[in-house]
Amino acid sequence: KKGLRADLVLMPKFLGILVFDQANEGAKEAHSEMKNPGKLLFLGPTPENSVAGQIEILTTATTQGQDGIMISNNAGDQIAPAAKKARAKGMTVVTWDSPIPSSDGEQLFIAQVDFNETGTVMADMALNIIGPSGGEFAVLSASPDASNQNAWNAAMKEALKAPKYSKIKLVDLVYGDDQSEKSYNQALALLDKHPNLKLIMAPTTVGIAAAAKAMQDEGLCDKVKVSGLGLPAEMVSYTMNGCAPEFALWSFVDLGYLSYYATYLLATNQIEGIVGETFKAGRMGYYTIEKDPTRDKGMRVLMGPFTVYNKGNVEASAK
Amino acid sequence: MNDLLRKLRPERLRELVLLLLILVVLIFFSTVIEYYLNARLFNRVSTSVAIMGVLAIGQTLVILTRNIDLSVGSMVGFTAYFVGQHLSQNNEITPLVAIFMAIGIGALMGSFNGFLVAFCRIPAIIVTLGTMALYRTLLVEYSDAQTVLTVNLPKWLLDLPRVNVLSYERLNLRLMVAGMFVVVILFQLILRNTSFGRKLYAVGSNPEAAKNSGFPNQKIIFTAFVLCGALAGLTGFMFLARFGNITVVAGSGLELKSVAAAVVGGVNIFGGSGSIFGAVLGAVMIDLLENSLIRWLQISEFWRDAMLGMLILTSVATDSVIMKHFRNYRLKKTSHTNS
Amino acid sequence: MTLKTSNQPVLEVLNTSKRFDMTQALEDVSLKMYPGEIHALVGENGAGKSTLIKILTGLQQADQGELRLSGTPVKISNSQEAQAYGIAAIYQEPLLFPDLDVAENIFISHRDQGFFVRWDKMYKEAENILNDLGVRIDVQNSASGLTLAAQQAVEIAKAISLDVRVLIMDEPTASLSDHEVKQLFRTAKQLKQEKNVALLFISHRLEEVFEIADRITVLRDGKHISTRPISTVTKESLVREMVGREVNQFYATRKTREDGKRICSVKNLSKVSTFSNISFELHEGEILGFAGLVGSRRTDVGMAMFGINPADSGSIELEDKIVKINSPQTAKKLGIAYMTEDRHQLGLAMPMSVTSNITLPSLSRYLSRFGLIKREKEKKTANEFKNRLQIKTPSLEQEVGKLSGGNQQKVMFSKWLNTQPKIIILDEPTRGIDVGAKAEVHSMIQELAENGLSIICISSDLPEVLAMSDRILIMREGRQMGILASREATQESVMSLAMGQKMGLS
Amino acid sequence: MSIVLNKLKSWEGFLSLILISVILVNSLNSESFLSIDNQVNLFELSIEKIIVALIMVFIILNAEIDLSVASMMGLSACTLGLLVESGIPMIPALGLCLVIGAMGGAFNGYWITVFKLPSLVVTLAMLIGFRGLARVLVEDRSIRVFPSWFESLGQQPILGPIPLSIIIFLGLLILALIILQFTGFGRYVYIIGINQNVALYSGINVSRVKLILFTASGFISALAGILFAARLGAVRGDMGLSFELDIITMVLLGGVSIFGGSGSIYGVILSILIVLYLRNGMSLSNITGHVQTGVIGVLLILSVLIPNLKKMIQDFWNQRLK
Ligand SMILES: Nc1ncnc2c1ncn2[C@@H]1O[C@H](COP(=O)(O)OP(=O)(O)OP(=O)(O)O)[C@@H](O)[C@H]1O
Ligand SMILES: Nc1ncnc2c1ncn2[C@@H]1O[C@H](COP(=O)(O)OP(=O)(O)OP(=O)(O)O)[C@@H](O)[C@H]1O
Ligand SMILES: [Mg+2]
Ligand SMILES: [Mg+2]
Repeated sequence: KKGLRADLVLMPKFLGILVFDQANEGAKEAHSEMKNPGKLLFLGPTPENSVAGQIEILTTATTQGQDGIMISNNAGDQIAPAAKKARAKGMTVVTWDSPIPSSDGEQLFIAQVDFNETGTVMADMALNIIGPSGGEFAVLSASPDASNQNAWNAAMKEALKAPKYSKIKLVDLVYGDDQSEKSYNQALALLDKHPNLKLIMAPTTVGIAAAAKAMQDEGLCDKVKVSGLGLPAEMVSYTMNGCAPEFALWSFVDLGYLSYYATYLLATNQIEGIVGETFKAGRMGYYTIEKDPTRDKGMRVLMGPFTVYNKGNVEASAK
Repeated sequence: MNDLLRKLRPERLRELVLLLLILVVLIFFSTVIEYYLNARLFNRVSTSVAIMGVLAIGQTLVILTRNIDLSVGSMVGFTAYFVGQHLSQNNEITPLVAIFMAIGIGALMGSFNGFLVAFCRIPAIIVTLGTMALYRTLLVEYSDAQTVLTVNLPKWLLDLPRVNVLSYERLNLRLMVAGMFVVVILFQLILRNTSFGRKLYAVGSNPEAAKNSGFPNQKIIFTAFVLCGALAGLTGFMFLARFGNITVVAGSGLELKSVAAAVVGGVNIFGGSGSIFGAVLGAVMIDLLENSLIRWLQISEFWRDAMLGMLILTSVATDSVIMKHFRNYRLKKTSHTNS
Repeated sequence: MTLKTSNQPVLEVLNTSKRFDMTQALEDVSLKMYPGEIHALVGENGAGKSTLIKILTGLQQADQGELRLSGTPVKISNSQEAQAYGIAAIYQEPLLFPDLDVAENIFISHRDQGFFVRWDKMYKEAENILNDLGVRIDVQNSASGLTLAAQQAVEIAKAISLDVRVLIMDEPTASLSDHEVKQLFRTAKQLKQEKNVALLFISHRLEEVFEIADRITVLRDGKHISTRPISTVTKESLVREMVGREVNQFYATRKTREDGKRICSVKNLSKVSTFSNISFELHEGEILGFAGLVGSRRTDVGMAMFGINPADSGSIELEDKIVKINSPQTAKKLGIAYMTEDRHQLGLAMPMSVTSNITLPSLSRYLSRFGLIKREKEKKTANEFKNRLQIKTPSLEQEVGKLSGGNQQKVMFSKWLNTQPKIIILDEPTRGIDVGAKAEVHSMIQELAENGLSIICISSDLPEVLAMSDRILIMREGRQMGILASREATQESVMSLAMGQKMGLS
Repeated sequence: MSIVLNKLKSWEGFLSLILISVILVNSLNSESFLSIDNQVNLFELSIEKIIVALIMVFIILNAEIDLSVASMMGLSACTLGLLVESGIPMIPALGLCLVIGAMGGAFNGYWITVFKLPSLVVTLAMLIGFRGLARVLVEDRSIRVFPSWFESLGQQPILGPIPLSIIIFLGLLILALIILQFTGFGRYVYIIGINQNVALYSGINVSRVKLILFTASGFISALAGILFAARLGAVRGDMGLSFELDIITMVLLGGVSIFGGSGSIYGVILSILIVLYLRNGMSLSNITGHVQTGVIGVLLILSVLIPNLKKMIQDFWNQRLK
């Protein structure tokens, strides 16, 4: 049912990252589709103040009496008390992109992809690029505090145990804090540490671009490849010149769109948010709420799937 | 011998001590890290020092006048973004124009800092804490939180970090590093041998005396901030060339790093003493430690920062202890010749 | 001495007044300075001398009045302008650049220095100027370690190296000893005769005034009292005009007294490259003078005994017990007080009130059980000292920095007397104190000694040391040249030791 | 002293004026602003910062600085998490954390007083160092092991609507006021800030005062870290990241001179209120992110600029008149 009023807030990890703006686009699209007379706000903290800022925004939203909030959580379980308070005040709390690990205070998590699947996708890409003869690779992650990153890395390590990956070896895991310069330096350091490195896997859009630039600057694109999760617009040149032959991502526009639908329906009491419930999310079709298999507790809606980008499709998507 | 000692001014001495400590660090790490001492280490450290070094020089100018500039990180970010933005929209802009654009914007922001500090008499730490936030806000507002993409930048800029001036086997002297050397020598000359440079020291050493001597304190401090801003602008340009992707967090954290470099390099945080060479050596020291720790396999990712903090502390402490003894020794030796 | 007073004064101050919120520092003062003349300005502490000078050099602005340079009215709003007009000044408190070396300190404010610094030339010229002044300082060392006297010497060098028409010196001799004073006067006379400079000279040492001045102006309480040629003035009339009453400004001769109990005995005290083998005894109620030229390291001995820069070898015995003094706290506990010569940098917390400064070293006596300060008790003490030492201040809450130099000195005195020490080391105790107050300080020191306090009095004012001390220790370049009892000490005998004739210990 | 007091009064008067206007604008802008809930919340959200700001006043008055406070908060919180996780009972674990905080502070103080290194350098190094240790302790985990009484202590009100942390803050505030205004120690803090050499030459144990201050700073930071852990119920390596600048901003805005020796707690209370209310007001009007920091930055500059304005204009005219 359209036209019901619900004031909603979309909160990214922090402001100033392209993918979150894309998510906002998707949410706005859904907002106008639903003819919601309420407001949709896009509020986020600064990168330096991400954790405390997210908690503050959530608390203020509670005070303001917003009807629902969508959180891409960067504060781990530390946001749980504030989320619980918000729930107690009758607010709808949905997470997207990155969940609350313990799921305390969260009603629903909109998962972009299956976190275990992310592990497999990364492992597959690694195998693809390194080739059957095998070799060493390293992970350049965002920050040790991002729960989605940690989950993916863990999932990949799990996936690598399968026999078909026996020849490729994960030798290091470093963090670039989602800062270009730090990621760049870390990528260079990986080369020095591991002279036989064949691949840098960066499951972060900032990290992958920085690593690709670093390899290009050092003229090492033939020797060390880059892969991971990246934005086509940022990666197109590296894919075309062979620095980053293959990488993956999902659509953040769609993620924002889906998150909005789920949150709006919950906030207007059109769905209850229980396991097994199915709802229609506009142009994206039907989704079902399920128990989140990647966490002990909590429910999720799985968006999926991955798009894997390579020379064939990257230019079209970069537009 | 005594004559030599007499010539060895305290600031020269400190530079020597620092050089010595850097050597110690090199030797230590070469024993614990395989293939440590090679051309790659030099290339790596020199390129990243090129960026930090230029910024540390700017910071030094300001610290010498008994002030501090905490907004340098935001200035670097803003210029990198601004110039990047313009270059991606218009690939025709020539390198020289781009560099001057960067320096000009930096100088503009620096002059705002300088105006508030020198003419409005607001303590520098307050002004620059404020403008640190302000410039970053401007950046976010200006950029609308979008990213400058490497793809859109002109080719000459992307190739810039790879350009060598000199090459010996695999040892490369990159253009950016050479650029830094030019800046270092220029400012060392200015500080040591021009009356403007000496007045910079004087103002920081004793502002009241400088006023009594009729120096234009305000103009000197203002100039220091403008120069610092201009150098931050230049750093921003180098930053853009090196990292390509510029987001709204670009350069944050550089303010403390540049202060650390200056101070490790023996620039007195209370103004009046220190040298450009020292500041650059400080930048080398910190960068070398960081680079080496990253490469040290025994040190996990998590131990690195803890080690870095301790190493900075011990190097500064060692430096100060050695300096104290040296200074006493020098005093003793030279005073003997006197009496 | 011929007075070649040309009819055109080079600098005139007309009807100038200046008020600080509670004090009328200057009231309708006029003064004329002629080229080739040394003009002395005298007056009690707080009479307004320094204020007048600051107005001349643009450091402070007069409330009303006029300045004329060679007859034309000018406005001087900062010292750069003053310099441009050829007016240079040495202020009462030396203000150097501690991080720059001595030579730079001398030359940095030269307007003709040019764009590039010529280091070699600068070092050579600096050495020459200092040699002319009879001071030996390494011009390539930084100015940070210099004693007050050396700083003063550098200030003088700086001022005379400038090409000036008017040179103003605010108590330049306050911390200089005879030797340097002679050199300074020689230079001053040279400037006067050869370059036709007008000099304004301020001093509390009247002998000096009579030695050098051509004319003399007296200020009292901010008012102009008189200006006369020196030949028409006598010491008595001058003092009367300054103080407004009769003062016995001659040193009360020290009563000879039997030796009291031995309080302290110092044996072979040495500090590497500073001083060596200093040995003396100090008795109850005794005044031990320390004489010597500038830089003879008397201050260093004082600081070593107070634990600031402890000696490396030798021993100090207090009441027959060997003590180790390695911090001022220990010294204070042992009953030693040290009053520094540099009240600006080391002596007083200038923005704090008179009261807080007086109680600072003995604050623990004013604390209640929970560490709270007993304000009433504090105020009472401060008031006692204000009356006893006649400190001139509008209120006890006044910032010390706003008192005149002499009154600041009195506050510093109070601060240490209030710790009720057994031994007090006075470093240049009458530095910058006017005649009236000086007599008071002297009788106060005598009285303290009479009451059993042992006093070490470091002073560059030779007549003062001679008159006050029971015995005099003479130092030269860190070595002890001898100890003279007061009856054998004369100006000549002390001077010859200080200049380098060694004699056996007496 | 009366002149000093007058000056302070006018500075604080000025701050009060800003504060009143902020409150007015806020309450007109949003009805929820004045609600007790919001008032408690806005304090609680920054309680750790403002507790540390109290000790920072002492440090800055002393002409020193402590940049390592936020890292110490993180370190103590992580230590607590790790200790509790490894089965040590809550109370001894808390005690141990406070001891570690004090020791960390004393460690800073040691380098500053014994080696005479500038505090900016020492605490800058430990800003990196303590944070590094916190990371070493918990690596990339988030530890969530606290007993429920501890969490509710951090989250639930215990006195009317007021939670424990605010009560602790008020207690510390009163203590700080008394120490600074009425005790000998407070006087020493000021004098050392004005001129350390004068204090030294007066036989005051300057090193001891500094050592006490830095130890206290470590201790209070650890306490703040513990309260932070209780409020959030979980600890991670990045807790309190970059809080130090906010804390120092509050102190400076309160009129404490960065060169030491002048300023008062009253001004800092006002500035804390201004910053918190301003942030809250902006959040309630949905202004977040960099704009918020930008506004605080501008405020910081303006607050010092406006009192200087009169003198500046005079100077300008003097220059012109010549
Ligand atoms: N900045 C100031 N604020 C308030 N009062 C001041 C200030 N400077 C000087 N005074 C007062 O003005 C009067 C004159 O001071 P001034 O320094 O000119 O005396 P002086 O003659 O140089 O004394 P001395 O011989 O002790 O140096 C004194 O009462 C002093 O307390
Ligand atoms: N010829 C000199 N003239 C002036 N200062 C000197 C000279 N030689 C050394 N000095 C400085 O004086 C210091 C030692 O003097 P110290 O203060 O111990 O002696 P003093 O007899 O008390 O001298 P003063 O009269 O200057 O107080 C040295 O540290 C040095 O910087
Ligand atoms: Mg005077
Ligand atoms: Mg002396």
